[in-house]
Amino acid sequence: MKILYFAWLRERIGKAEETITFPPGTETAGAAMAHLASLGEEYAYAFENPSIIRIAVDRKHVPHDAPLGEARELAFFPPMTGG
Amino acid sequence: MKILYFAWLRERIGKAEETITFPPGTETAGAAMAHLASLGEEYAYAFENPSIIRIAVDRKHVPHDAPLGEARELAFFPPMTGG
Amino acid sequence: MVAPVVRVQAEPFDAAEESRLITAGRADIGAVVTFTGLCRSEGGSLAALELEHYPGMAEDELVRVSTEAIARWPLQAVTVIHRYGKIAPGEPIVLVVTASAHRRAAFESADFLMDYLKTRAPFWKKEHFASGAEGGWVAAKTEDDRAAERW
Amino acid sequence: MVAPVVRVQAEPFDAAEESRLITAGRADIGAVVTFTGLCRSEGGSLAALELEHYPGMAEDELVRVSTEAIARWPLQAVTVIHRYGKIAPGEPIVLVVTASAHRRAAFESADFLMDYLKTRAPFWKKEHFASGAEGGWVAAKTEDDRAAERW
Repeated sequence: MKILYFAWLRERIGKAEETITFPPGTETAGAAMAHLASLGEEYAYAFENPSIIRIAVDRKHVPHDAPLGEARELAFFPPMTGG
Repeated sequence: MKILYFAWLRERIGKAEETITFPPGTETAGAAMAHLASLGEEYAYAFENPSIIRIAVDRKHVPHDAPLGEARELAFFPPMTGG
Repeated sequence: MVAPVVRVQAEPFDAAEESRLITAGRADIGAVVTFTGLCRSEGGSLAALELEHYPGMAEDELVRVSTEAIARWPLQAVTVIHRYGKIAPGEPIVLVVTASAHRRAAFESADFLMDYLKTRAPFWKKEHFASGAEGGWVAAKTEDDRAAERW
Repeated sequence: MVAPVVRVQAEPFDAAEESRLITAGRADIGAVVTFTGLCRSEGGSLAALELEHYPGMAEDELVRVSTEAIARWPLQAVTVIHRYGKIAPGEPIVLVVTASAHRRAAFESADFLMDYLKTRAPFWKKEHFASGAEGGWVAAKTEDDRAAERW
């Protein structure tokens, strides 16, 4: 699955995007985030406070317990500060 | 005293301004309006519904019971519809 | 203390230019809100609006409401322009521009200024109909009074 | 049904021109509200803001909030433009323009759009300081969330 990171998540992980195959049983956006957090120190740092991370599935905001379903693009980012 | 009329008050009275000497004892803006209403048919028509008339003394909104004091300019007009 | 820019004029105004004058050469403004009120044709039935005003008092009242807005919100600039005379459908009648470091102050003060000037500034609208039939004076709306009472 | 005009771009925008495009050639609009959000220098300490965005989703979200505004208020036009990339103090970041027959709808919907896009459109601001010291990501404000909850 295509994974995107923005703002300080991107900086902490050190990349803007990558392709990840999640282990079987990874059914929600939050579970996908937990898996990513286990991939190394930089990921653990990026996701150290999971409750504040916003997630988008196929470019739509979703809650952490949203099913991944047939998602093609999964994005993680901090609370937005546009406008 | 200089008297000004605006909008349909001006049209009903048939003039935009005039100078009036009020009878002794005319102490409030409302009393001045009552005197004007007695000056003829066109005045009676203009002031037929006194409660809706707005009054300004020296270019400031005042209530009907405001004292005339040393006023130099007294204006009568309908509720405003600018903006 | 910010001094409001207030003009009562027959000529059209340039909302963009007024806004530019406010922001030009400074970097402390975070939010600019402009409100432009325009003459509507009412489905083609209206030929023009004629705006009568009380010269002198009109300017005074616009300065008073602007000064009140400056006292109530942390504003960096306020411009209020109101036209008088004949105004054709599609033409602008009134402009309010407010600038502040923060968006809430800019929004609220522009909204307040429009509500207040509608019920306090001495202007009166008369309609001229496209049919040639004699037009009448626009009646004040109680909803405008209620809007002004919000503040 | 009104179609919103939404653009996400690096280039500056011309608020006046966007407003002119909305009103040109029509006489049914009574009120136009524009909101311009600008980059503040914070007393000279800020060299620039860098705006990162999520291409594709940023446009989608701006269309979604605009469409929601059109569903909630009787609007005749909505334009939303949001810039990304480096933006110097004094430069505009975001523009919202709403047009309606009536002023309340124009004011409220512009206010709503700004509140909503601040908490939903995927943009992030990073500060670059004039001192050369490394800047940080701007933290989201809880007051922005509260503002969005008003609607």
